[in-house]
Amino acid sequence: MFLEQLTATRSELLARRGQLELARRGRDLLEDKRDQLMKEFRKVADLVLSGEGALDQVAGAARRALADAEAFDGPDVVRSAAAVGGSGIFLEAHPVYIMGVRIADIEYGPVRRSLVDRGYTLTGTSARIDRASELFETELELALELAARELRLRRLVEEIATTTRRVNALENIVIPQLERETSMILAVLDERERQDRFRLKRAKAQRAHRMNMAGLR
Amino acid sequence: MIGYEYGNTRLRVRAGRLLDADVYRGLLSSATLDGMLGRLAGGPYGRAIESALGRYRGLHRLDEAVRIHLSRQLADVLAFYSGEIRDRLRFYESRWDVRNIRTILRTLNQPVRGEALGPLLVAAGSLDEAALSELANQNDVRAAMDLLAVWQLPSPTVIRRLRHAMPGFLQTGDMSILEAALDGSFGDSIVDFVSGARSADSLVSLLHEEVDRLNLMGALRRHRAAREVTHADPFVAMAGGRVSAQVWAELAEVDDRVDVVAQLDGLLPGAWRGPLAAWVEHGELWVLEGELDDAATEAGIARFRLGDPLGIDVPLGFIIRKEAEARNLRLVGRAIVYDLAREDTFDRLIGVR
Amino acid sequence: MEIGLLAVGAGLAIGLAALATGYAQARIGSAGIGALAEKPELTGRVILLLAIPETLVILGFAVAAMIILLLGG
Amino acid sequence: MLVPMTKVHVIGHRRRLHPTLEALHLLSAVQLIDVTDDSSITLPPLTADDEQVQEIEELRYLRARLDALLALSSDPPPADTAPVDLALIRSDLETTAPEIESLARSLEERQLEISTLPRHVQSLKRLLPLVPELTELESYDTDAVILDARHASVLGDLSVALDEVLEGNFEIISDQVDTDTVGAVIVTPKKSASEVLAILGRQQVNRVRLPHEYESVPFRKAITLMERRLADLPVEMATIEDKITAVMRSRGAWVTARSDVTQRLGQLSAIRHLGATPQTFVLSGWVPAPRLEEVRRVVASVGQGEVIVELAPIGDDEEPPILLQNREAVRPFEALVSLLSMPRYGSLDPTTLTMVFLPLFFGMMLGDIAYGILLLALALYLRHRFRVTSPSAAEFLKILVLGAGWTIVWGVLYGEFLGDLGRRWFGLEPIWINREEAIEPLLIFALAVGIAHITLGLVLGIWTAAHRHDRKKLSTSVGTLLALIGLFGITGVAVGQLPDGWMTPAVATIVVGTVLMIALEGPMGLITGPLELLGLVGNVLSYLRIAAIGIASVYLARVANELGSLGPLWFGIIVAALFHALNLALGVFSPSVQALRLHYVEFFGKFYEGGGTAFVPFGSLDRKE
Repeated sequence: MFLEQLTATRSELLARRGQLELARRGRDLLEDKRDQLMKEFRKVADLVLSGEGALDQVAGAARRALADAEAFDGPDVVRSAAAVGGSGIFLEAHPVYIMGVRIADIEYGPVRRSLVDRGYTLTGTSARIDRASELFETELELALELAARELRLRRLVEEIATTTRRVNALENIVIPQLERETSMILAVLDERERQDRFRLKRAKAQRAHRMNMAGLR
Repeated sequence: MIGYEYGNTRLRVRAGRLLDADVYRGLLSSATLDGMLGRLAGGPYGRAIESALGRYRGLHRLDEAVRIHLSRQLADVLAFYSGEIRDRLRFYESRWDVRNIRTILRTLNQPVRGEALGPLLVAAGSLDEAALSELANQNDVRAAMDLLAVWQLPSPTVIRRLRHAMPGFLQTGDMSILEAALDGSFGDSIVDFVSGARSADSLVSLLHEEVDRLNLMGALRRHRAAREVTHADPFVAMAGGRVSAQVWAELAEVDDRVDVVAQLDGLLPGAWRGPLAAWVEHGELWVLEGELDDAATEAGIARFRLGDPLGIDVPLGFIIRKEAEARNLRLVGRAIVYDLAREDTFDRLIGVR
Repeated sequence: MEIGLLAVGAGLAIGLAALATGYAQARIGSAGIGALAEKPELTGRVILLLAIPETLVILGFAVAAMIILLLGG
Repeated sequence: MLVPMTKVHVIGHRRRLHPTLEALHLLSAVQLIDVTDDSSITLPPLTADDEQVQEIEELRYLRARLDALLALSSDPPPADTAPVDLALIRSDLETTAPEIESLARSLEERQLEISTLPRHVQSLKRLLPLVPELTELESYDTDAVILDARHASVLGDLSVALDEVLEGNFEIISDQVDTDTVGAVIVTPKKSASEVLAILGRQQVNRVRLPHEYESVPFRKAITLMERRLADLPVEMATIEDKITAVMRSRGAWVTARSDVTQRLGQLSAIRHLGATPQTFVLSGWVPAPRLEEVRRVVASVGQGEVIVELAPIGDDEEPPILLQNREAVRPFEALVSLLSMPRYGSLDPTTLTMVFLPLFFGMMLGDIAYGILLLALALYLRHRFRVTSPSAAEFLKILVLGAGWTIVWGVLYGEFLGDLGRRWFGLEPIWINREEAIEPLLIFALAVGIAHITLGLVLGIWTAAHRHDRKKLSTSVGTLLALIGLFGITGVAVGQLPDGWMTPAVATIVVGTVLMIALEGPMGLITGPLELLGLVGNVLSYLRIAAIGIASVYLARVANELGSLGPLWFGIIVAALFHALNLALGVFSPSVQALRLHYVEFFGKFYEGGGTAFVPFGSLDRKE
């Protein structure tokens, strides 16, 4: 079908070859990009994984510290101290670009608060409460960090998937197609050349024969 | 010394029903909090658990049961004595008044009222269950303060200090101003009590030591956060200890932990030297605090066993043991709910071995 | 006169002994009631402890009886 | 007597475990021994599997839940007889509990109200003298404030501040309420309420707060309302309680479920006491010898050949539990003995001796025909009344019957009928001794009773010590007995009842006895020996109380009669009756306590070995609840 429409001309062949070249270069470029993205992905993934481990650890420690504080100082002291010390955290998301990919980055204000900002007196609370709140602040920090990284990771995964799809399309569909077409045109052109040469040979032979015949005469 | 026989005997018999290592092991082996409560319901906590079951869920149930039981036991201790002895014990229990008022004020200061105050307040000392719930039901800090002033509870000293702090609080909304007044009033009443106490007995030394411990921890925490503290100082040393407020204040100027300990040398009980030396090494305040608290509790428990059988040591020791038991149970419940390591938890229980 | 003094002596003997017993029993009794309120099964032992100082008043009684019977004739 | 105990091992296949436990639980004849405490079994303890642990936890929780609800009603429903399905109970709890609990909560709220309102009333009443009549004006607000007496000047500032805003249209009345506080009532127009509030808020005063419902009501009326409310609250609470009881009434199944759960828990709790191999279980326990056959029979029937009962040797370190079993007449006295403590296994059960001597001493002390008859009548009447409602109390009254009997007997011997009334009215004469007159013989008699009683105690002590091969105890007891005989001899010589020649042997006996008492105690004996001798004298003298209390009771009766003979007859009878009633009350209480004491201290001290633990069979506790 397609072949029918193919006009087997030399200029066509040149055009096809140009396209093939372009596709191959595009593929290499995309592969490069994918490799870069993969490298970035691995880096971020490692961070996320280790961050998850760290978060787990801190979360466990924070929970133990809270259990301690509630058990030793009494739930009344701990919960009311929490009520006094509670406050919001500043949080903002803005874009950054990696390899031309737009990725949301999270920026947050200070999570940790000093003893003064917690709003309770030291004689009415304990070091255990300090520790529990510090650990939970750490946990929150880690969680926010992790959230930013996970967002980045997700964006990278999407980008890698798109790039891979493109590479695959070039590799498996476009390039083979062009190659097939080129070779087909080449084959037609070759065939045509062979025929021409044969015809030429025949023509030459006939002329020679005619010449011989004429010479004999 | 007539007057201790009845109460001390009751408490000594009652001490036989304190939870022991086997009970704690059993409780820790429960798979769920409900299982733990079911187990606990068989013993002296039965009635408290019965009243807690219908009202709350989860850890609140345990906390409520522990609270009810502790409130009743502390009220019993007062009921077993009369006259001067009861006054002295009531004074010791007035720590809970300060604590309850602080909890109520902190909670009332919140723009949005969170969880109920009910399972938090231990009715011991001068403020009973009814007074506490009426206070907790007020709309704001000011109203609760008015009620306290009208009732003249828990003591004129506390009210006077709170009343003075009120304008500052109303202007800035800074809770720590009221809290500092509350803590300060407790310190003041200790000074009054100690000067009025007929003899320097073990209650006086207990109070001194408790104030010193609170001040020490406050000063060290303040020291740790020294760079952060810019305006309002969250630490004001309480009166009523052996170490003067000046010493505590000066600690803020000292940089090194070694120097801090050196500065305090000779002022604090000998038993604190070890934990303090360890703190110089590791620098973790919560570890130091745990060690000091445990040592104080152990000493209180020993007081029950070794102190004068016809003296104030027995009720004081009993109160301390009961408070330690409440702490143990809360820890066990949390170990079950948060799935913490059971053996570690058992080792952290106090007064069990 | 003589008899009057003897009677006073006998009265003192039993009276002072009874006071001592009363003092001891007051303290033992309040401790005992404290123990019983917590553990009713201790009843027997509490009665026993409570009864021990009674020997004092019985001895006082013996002395008083001796004063009256032996000296009073 | 003490019931002999046998120790058994019940060994069987694990699949027969539960039927066996159930049967033994029902039988309540075995007291379990923890397998870890039984040195003859080296098996590891049987641990409950997860399923059982879960069942235990669920059952315990269910029981606590049922207890919590049943405790809310002051009048728990009677147990259902029909068997109950725990699943149904659980779902019933889920639906019914919230209703009951909310009722209980409203009950509690009212309870709190009852304890809070008086505080408000009190603080209002303190200020009431300040409240002018004009507060009842509709368009005016009244605020009450209190402040520190030392800062009373604040009121002046307040007045100035208010004047600025209200231009004189207000009123402040203040007065000292008590030494530290000044109270003030501020009357302001209602329309400027918010400005007033702002001014008050700025000042260092404390407003008197009332519960919401009373905030907008004039003070006098608020007090009336609060007092009315206080009167109404108990009625409301009674209504709520009735509602709870009404809901509970149909919940007899809960009571049944509770006892089922308790029984099941009892059975499950046995598991951790058992030993186990993968295939078999071993249960170790004490069984009273008379019930051994019964246990064998029951186990054989549920075990179907896969469970056996085996007699096990009792280890040296093991002390069997104590089960007292006496003939019916003696049984009430078991309670008196175990009131002190349980005897040790293998020692003497003093119950029968107590039955002989305790009522006898009681009668000796009270000794009055009329009192005896009155007591007897009272005891018989009460026994009749309690026979159904409280069998154990009825049982206990048998002691009183015996005591009353002896009182009559001794009353005849002493010739007393309401003290000396019998003699006055119908010339009743003592058969043996007149307690009013013959004091000396009475004292000697009391001492003789003491010596006899103590001697009996010592003989029993010697017997027990010999029986147990306790040489130390044996020598002490023999020594004490000799010393007692010696003392008896010396006293006899001293009062001239025995020839003088007896003196030397008597002293010798005391010396020998004391040496025996000291001998095996080592150096400590030098101190304890003489002390013990002194104690022995004290013990004997202690029996003087039999005489002393008797004399006191006689004289009190006589005082009653003397007082009765004063004044008109009707008055005399009333006074005498009152005095006799008092004497009888004292006469019941004091001799019982004294007789008991003579047993516990003087008598039991010579031979009794306490410290045994009561036999508590597996299953008995769960059924009682």
